[in-house]
Amino acid sequence: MVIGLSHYLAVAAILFTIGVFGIFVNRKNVIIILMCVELILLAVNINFVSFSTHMAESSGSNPMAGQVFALFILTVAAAEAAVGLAILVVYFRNRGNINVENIDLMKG
Amino acid sequence: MLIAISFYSLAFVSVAAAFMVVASKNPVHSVLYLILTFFSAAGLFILMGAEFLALLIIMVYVGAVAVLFLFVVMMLDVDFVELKQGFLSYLPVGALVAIILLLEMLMVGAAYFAGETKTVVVRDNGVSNLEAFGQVLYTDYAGVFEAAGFVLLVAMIGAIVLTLRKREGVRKQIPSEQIARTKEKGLKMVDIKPGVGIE
Amino acid sequence: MFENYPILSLITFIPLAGAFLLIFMTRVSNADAQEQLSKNAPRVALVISSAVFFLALMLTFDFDSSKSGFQFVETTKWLGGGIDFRLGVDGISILFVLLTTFLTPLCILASERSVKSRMLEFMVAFLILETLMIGTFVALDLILFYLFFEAVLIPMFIIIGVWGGKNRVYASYKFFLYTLLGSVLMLAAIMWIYSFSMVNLGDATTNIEVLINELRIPKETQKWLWLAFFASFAVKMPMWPVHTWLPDAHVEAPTAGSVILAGVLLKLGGYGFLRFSLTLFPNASLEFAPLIFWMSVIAIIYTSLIAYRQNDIKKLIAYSSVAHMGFVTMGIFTFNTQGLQGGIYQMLSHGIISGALFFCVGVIYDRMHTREISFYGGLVKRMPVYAAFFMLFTMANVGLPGTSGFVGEILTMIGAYQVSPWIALGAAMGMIFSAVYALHLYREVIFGEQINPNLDSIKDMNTRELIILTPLALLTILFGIYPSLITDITAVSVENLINNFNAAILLTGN
Amino acid sequence: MLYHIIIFAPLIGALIAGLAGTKFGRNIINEKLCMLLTTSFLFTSAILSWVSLVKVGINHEAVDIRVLRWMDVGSLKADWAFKIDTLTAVMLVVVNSVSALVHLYSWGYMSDDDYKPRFFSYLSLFTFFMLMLVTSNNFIQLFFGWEGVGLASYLLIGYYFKKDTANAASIKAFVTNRVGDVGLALGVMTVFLVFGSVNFDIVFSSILENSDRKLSFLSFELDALELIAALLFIGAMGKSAQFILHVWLPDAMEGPTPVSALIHAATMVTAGVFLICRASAIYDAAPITSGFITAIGAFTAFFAASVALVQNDIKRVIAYSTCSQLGYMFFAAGVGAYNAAMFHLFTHAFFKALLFLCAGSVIHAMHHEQDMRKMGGIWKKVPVTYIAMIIGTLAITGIGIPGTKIGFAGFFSKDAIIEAAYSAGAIGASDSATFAFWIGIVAALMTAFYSWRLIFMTFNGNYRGDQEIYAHAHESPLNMLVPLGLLSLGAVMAGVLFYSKFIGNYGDFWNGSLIINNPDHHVKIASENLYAAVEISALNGIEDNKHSGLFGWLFNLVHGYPFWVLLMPLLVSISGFSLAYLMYMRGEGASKHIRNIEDNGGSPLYNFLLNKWYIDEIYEMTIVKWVKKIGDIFWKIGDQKIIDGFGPDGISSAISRISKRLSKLHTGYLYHYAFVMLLGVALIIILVFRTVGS
Amino acid sequence: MFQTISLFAPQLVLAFFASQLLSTGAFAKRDISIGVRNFSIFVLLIYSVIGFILGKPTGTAFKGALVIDDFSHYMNLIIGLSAAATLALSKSFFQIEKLDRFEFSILVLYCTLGMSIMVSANTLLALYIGIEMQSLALYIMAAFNRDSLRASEAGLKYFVLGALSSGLLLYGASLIYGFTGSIEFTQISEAISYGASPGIIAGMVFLLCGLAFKISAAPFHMWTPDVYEGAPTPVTAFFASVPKFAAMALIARLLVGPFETIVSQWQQVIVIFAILSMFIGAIGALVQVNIKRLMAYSSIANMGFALVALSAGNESGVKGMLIFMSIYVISIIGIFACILQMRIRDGMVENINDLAGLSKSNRSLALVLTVFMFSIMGIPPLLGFFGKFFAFVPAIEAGMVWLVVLALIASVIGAFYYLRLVKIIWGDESSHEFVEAPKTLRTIALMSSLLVFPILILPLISIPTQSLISRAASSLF
Repeated sequence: MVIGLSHYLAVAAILFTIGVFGIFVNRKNVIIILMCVELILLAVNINFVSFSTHMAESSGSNPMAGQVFALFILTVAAAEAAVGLAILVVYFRNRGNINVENIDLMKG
Repeated sequence: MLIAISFYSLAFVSVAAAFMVVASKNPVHSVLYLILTFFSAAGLFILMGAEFLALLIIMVYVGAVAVLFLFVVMMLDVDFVELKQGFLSYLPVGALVAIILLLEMLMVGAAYFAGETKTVVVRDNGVSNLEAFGQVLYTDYAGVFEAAGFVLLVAMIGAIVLTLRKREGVRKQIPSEQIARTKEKGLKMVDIKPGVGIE
Repeated sequence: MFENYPILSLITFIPLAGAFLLIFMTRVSNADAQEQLSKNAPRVALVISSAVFFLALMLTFDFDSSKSGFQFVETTKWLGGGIDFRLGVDGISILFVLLTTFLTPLCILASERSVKSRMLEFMVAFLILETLMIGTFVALDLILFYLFFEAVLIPMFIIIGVWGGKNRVYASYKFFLYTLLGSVLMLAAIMWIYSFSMVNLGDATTNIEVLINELRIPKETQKWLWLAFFASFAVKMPMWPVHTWLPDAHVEAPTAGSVILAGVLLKLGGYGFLRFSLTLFPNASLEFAPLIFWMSVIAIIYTSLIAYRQNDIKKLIAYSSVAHMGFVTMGIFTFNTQGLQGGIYQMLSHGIISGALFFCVGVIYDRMHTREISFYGGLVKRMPVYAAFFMLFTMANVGLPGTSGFVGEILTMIGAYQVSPWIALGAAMGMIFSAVYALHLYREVIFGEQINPNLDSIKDMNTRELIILTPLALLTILFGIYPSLITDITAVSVENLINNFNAAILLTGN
Repeated sequence: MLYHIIIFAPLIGALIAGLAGTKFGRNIINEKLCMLLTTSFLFTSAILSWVSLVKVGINHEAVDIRVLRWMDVGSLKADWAFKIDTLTAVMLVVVNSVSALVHLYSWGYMSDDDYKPRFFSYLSLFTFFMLMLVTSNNFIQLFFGWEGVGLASYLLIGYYFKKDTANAASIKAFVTNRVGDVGLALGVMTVFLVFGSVNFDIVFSSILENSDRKLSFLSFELDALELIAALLFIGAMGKSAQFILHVWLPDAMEGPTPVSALIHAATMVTAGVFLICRASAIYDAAPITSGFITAIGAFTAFFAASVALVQNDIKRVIAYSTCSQLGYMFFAAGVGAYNAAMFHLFTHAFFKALLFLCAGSVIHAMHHEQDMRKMGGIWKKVPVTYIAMIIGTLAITGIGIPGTKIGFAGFFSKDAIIEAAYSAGAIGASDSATFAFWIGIVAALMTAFYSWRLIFMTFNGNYRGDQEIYAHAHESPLNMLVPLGLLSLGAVMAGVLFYSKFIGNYGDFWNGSLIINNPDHHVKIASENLYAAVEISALNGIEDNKHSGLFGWLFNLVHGYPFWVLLMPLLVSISGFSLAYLMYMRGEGASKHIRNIEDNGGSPLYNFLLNKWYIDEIYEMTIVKWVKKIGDIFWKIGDQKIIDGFGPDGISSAISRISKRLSKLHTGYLYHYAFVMLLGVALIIILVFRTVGS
Repeated sequence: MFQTISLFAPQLVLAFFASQLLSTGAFAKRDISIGVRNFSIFVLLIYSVIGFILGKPTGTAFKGALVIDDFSHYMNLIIGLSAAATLALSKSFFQIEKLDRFEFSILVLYCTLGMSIMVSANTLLALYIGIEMQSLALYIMAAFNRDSLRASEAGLKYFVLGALSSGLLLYGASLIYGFTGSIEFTQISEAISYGASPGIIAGMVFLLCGLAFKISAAPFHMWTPDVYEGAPTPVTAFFASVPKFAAMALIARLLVGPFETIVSQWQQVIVIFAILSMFIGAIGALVQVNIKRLMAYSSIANMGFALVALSAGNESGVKGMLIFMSIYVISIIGIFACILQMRIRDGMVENINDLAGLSKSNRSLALVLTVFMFSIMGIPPLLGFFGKFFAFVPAIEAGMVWLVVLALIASVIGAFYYLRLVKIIWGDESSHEFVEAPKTLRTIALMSSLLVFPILILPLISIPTQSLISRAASSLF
């Protein structure tokens, strides 16, 4: 049994789907949603890395770019987490809880 | 074979843990499952030969991001919220859409390569993964790297702007004063006379 | 005389400049002065619009009616890409310019008393409206035409929506959206023509002259484009069954608004048919002519009958306008001299007559603040002069020979008769019904015993109203007795239009 | 210049009186001056008209005067122009003479009125329009005059603007006329279509080339000339109150009586006859339509006379009488005796105006009482009027001595018509002519009856009304009696004096303005009645080449004319008188009849006639009611429910419903938003790949 | 060296001064937010024109990460000017609401930096970093009024959905990378031209979906009304104008750059976005009473119109989009300048019914707002009409008449709610006394209304502007 690119892509796809699914199926609190975002980014990273490592060196293709991309995604993910959590804290201070179902002040 | 076993176990763990992130009731558990997911993903990276990223993911995600999450979860003292009525009625539709999306992603990505079984390309040019990073990161990607720095800076500004509060009546550290403190300022030699005490 | 002057630009933009003058005058003055200004605004506007009328009159005298092409053409670079700022008039459009510039001062004069609030804004809106209306008639670029054509909606919307009656919101929305929907389809067609001109002529252009003379659109496509233009013009005319905005708009609009709406705005549609539908899409026009005929005839009969049953004076006149516009469309699509000339004539004469009728309504509305027919009765005793004027215009509306209304009706019917007696017969039924509703109105309002005690104090027309209605009355009779004043100017242009039309039909083989 | 004065003097009078004499012009000129001006202008016109009749009719100085360009659109050219030929001149005389007299009469009749300048202005204006009608040289100007007189008629019928019935009547008149006008307008259009011109001279001179032209009209294939003739006749029917379009005329009596005399008796209503005569060239070539005209005319003569038998309103009797007499004129024209028609028009103008003015005089005397049931025996109070009325009645009933040139005006003209109809029928020229002849006889009987009934009920017997009124009843002032006298003169003399001109002379007098000198057409020749033939043969001699062949045969026929045909009109006229005398003079007379009807409600036939054959009611039920109903349906259902309901209102409410639903979908919940995004992605991918096909 | 630096001088200016201002602010003893704002405006102005001052150098920088061409020069100009304008707008609001902090200006600067990277991006990586830099700043700005529940909710929603959209975008990027082997646009384009595998197309779709979120094209628009409503008004003004344009420009660069050979595929996606956006924007706005929500729907609809232009997929399409968006941005800034002026004694006016009687109490504001409403409706002779005209002509040329007809119908529906505003302003009776607005706002409103008025009527302005835009558009091909 050979583990190929498609296996990794499948894992990434599943993780991605779980992340997405988690966002819209979660009714509990917002932190879980933020975690799901991280899951999604992780899935993308797996994608990038697997493409990168399964890519043959040739003109017009750049195997390293994928990993570098993943690196930057990591960086940005951290920044995003910081900002996201900061916003969450602000929200919590105003609202008193972070139930997803309560975030509906504005609608229509 | 070993690779296969490792892959499958790691893949299974990561997927299962990811699922538990979503499914578990306690947010603290969710964070822990998230960490588990990252760990197993790091394992997958190592399987693919991206050691540097594997380490990085553990350092950044587990070391920083997940802890940040944990910190916020604790700080906000979130209640456990019961699943509300109506959740289950939405679930089938949601799951359906998610599965459709998954199938689409699998079809365009994974299934496309299923026939030709692309495996990891072994690069034996004598350059390690870390070195390869080093070669390009500050040259080819210097501009983007700088920009990423600004992204982090923006995030910092943001976090501070949003959460830092100057409260009245709260003692604040003033580092410069602390540093500028001398022995003379902080220490007072007193000669205590017996029976008299300090006046 | 005006060879070297941008006379058309002047005529078009002087009112706009006047509007800006009024706006900026308010900025420099204090509250007291503003009060004063509000009072003087109509006078300023009157002077400006009268000056424009004078210019337009000069222009008409200078116009050489023996030439078929456009005259006083001005061209300036504008948007680029073949879209230029081009103005010009031919025998058809110059009359509409004249009509517009003639009616505007009268409207302004009428508004001085009837508009109760925000006089300054009203005048500004009206002057802007004048610019846009004139612009529509003199534009020689498709985009420029559309620009003016559509822009008219803005001031009109505001005039109805701000100075209108109780139900003004509904009316102004209906007016705006109805006409907007129609004209956006035309816009799509214009854009298509623009892009097609690149293919067909090798150089994108919206120059109307070039398009008319050189653009050859495939027959099948013509149909679609024709329909798109039709959507716009039919709503503007308005033709049955897209006429329902008109009664509402008229009822709610202030007097001057009604006058200009009936007097000029409705003519934009007819002008559009003449200028574009017939020239750009001759084959489609020919093919759809029966449709137009039937719609016109239905409009004439249908709306006449409805008019008869109205209990609001303005609504009655509004419905009668729809019927009269039916004659116009019928005449235009006969493609013969009598029909086309008649259509043009009918538009001009309806501009005068319906304008006058709305002024007449305004006279009593200003006094009693109601337009209910049943409120009035026996006015002739209190207002004999008014009754006389009203009688004249009613009779003109009925199409009595000797008034301008007759010339248009009979010419369009003669034109239509040559195409199909059925159509002429249907239109002729309109002659009967017009008598029914018009005389009914006159009887209920003017004749009879005066029962309503509220009317005891009603005063006959004052000098201002006389000044407004007298020229209209004189013109109604003058054009009824000596129509050559108009037909001589239009003759060559219409002949040219018909020749081109027939040539185009011949070329493509029906 | 002569004709300019004749035609424009009334207009100037009308304008001066209407603009300056009324409140409109702040009464700059006082009413006396207005009346004086208009009346004197009219008399000027009238006198000059007689001059012109001499010039044109006797001296043959026909002229064509172009005044101003009017419509000039493509090949359609119609000018303001006067075509003065004999036909016109006759009309000028009729119109101006009667009008002048009516003006004068109105001085007295309208003396109590508040709006005299307006009245005189309308009268003069009417005269002007009528003159424009009769002098036009093209169909469009004719139409101008045609509708213009309609306007004037409308204004004058509704003159008492406070009276609701007057207003209703005026609108009815205008609208009914409009129905006819539509026919006329269509006729004019057909003329233009066929001949390419609307000018009389051009049209009439090119009839031969177009005699076989077929036209497709309303999906029928029709003979062009027949079609034109029929359409023009519809116009004539409206204006001249022929059956089915006659309903306005009795109601028009709501107007002041001088108006009835001028417009609704002498002039305007005869415009239809004038039109047919003017277009005689066309009718000459349209035998089918001519037959139709004969039938309609005859039927109207009968119908109107029958209704007149039982009416109680003095003016209505005369109005129906007018209607009936117009029927005579039409069937005369229908059988081709245009000259007879014109002759009757001419004489009728005098005696019918006379009758109306007499009636007016009675009404004036009776303080505006018009119901004959409330009159009776007033001849002592108004002797002059009584005499004039009798003269008029003798004229209308056609009293005269057959075979001689002695008789009242109607004797000549009406007999000419009846005999023309007989001859046309006798030679088989027209199927309807015989029918018309008999109807004419019957109608003559009825004419005599109702005319005398009117006199007996009004002037003779016992007074049945309010004594107060009777006490104050008085003879009219001189300015009313003078016109009566002059018209009486006309009623007596018009026949005798003009018979030879109108009927005799073989078109010498008409000089081409009527198609009667065309010996190729049998109908025309048949219409020459006995007297004419005799006279002509005496004058010119039968050996004349012109009279050989067909004419010769006819001349024999004329000689074989049964005497009873000549005698018949007189006989029925006397019978009518006798009958009326028996019913309304003998014993209690009129009072008994009135009582009878009040008690029994009258016989069905009586009520049928009293209610004018229920024509008005039928119209009310079929047309008027439905027009209102359809108008309401179009408005409330068509416009509001269907067009607006599915159009702007429907669409906008649909859109706002969608908008509300959309707004409801916008829950504010994060997970819904995320779900929508993911759904979007999933669907778009499906869509893209579906079309890619991979 | 100078040559290279001059290429990315705009970005350099921003980065340098932003950092300088940040440290100045951080160490300042007192509140210097006003000074920072003014200087930031100055910086933004320099940024917007420096490319032109330096003679519009073209080329690539940072080893092909950024491409500087006429397109990016034009975009820098517009972005800089409009960011400066919105920053100027924010002054009075923040001062009155006592929110004024110097970080806001810094965030605007960084956000602009992100956008300038976006519009010059030549690799997927640069694209991503640019977007994130912009987005992070925007998330923070949305929640900037941290004591307001609405603002923080807006920030939260925006953040979560934005992160999700980033995920989509990244997933797409990864697919494209995987299937083409490169993250550089030129190489991607080359790779695609050999044949587009499903992965590339799917990647393109994911990428476009991620970007559609940034321009709030339906069905990725759901956040827009909530965020617009919740965020502080000047922030909403910023949201509605500059980032929209930048993201649109980025989409244009992507579509006609790397994806130019798969026009038929992306065209469908864009068309779907366009149709949905136009109609949802138009219909959704009908029932809104909050003026900021209304503007949100309006911007959704307008993005639909811009996408109609792009869907033509040719040079004139890009040009049409640029013209439309430029005009849109001008109008939006003007409208928000008006909205920010609408202040009654109790505070800001956000409910449109509060505008009643504006024509009486503040005639010039009413006039200006009316002009904007008619402009954005697309009624000539106002600028909005020309925007639509130039946006739709390319689609017609590309044979998509039906799309244009739909667009026009949508704009008629949309006219309804703009009309409602006009009606309220002019027709309804006054219920409030409006407070005199600060001068800056009035000036900006007036200036942009004057821009809306005659700009294209005057050939002097229209033709140079058009040639500028034409060159910008053609530089992409």
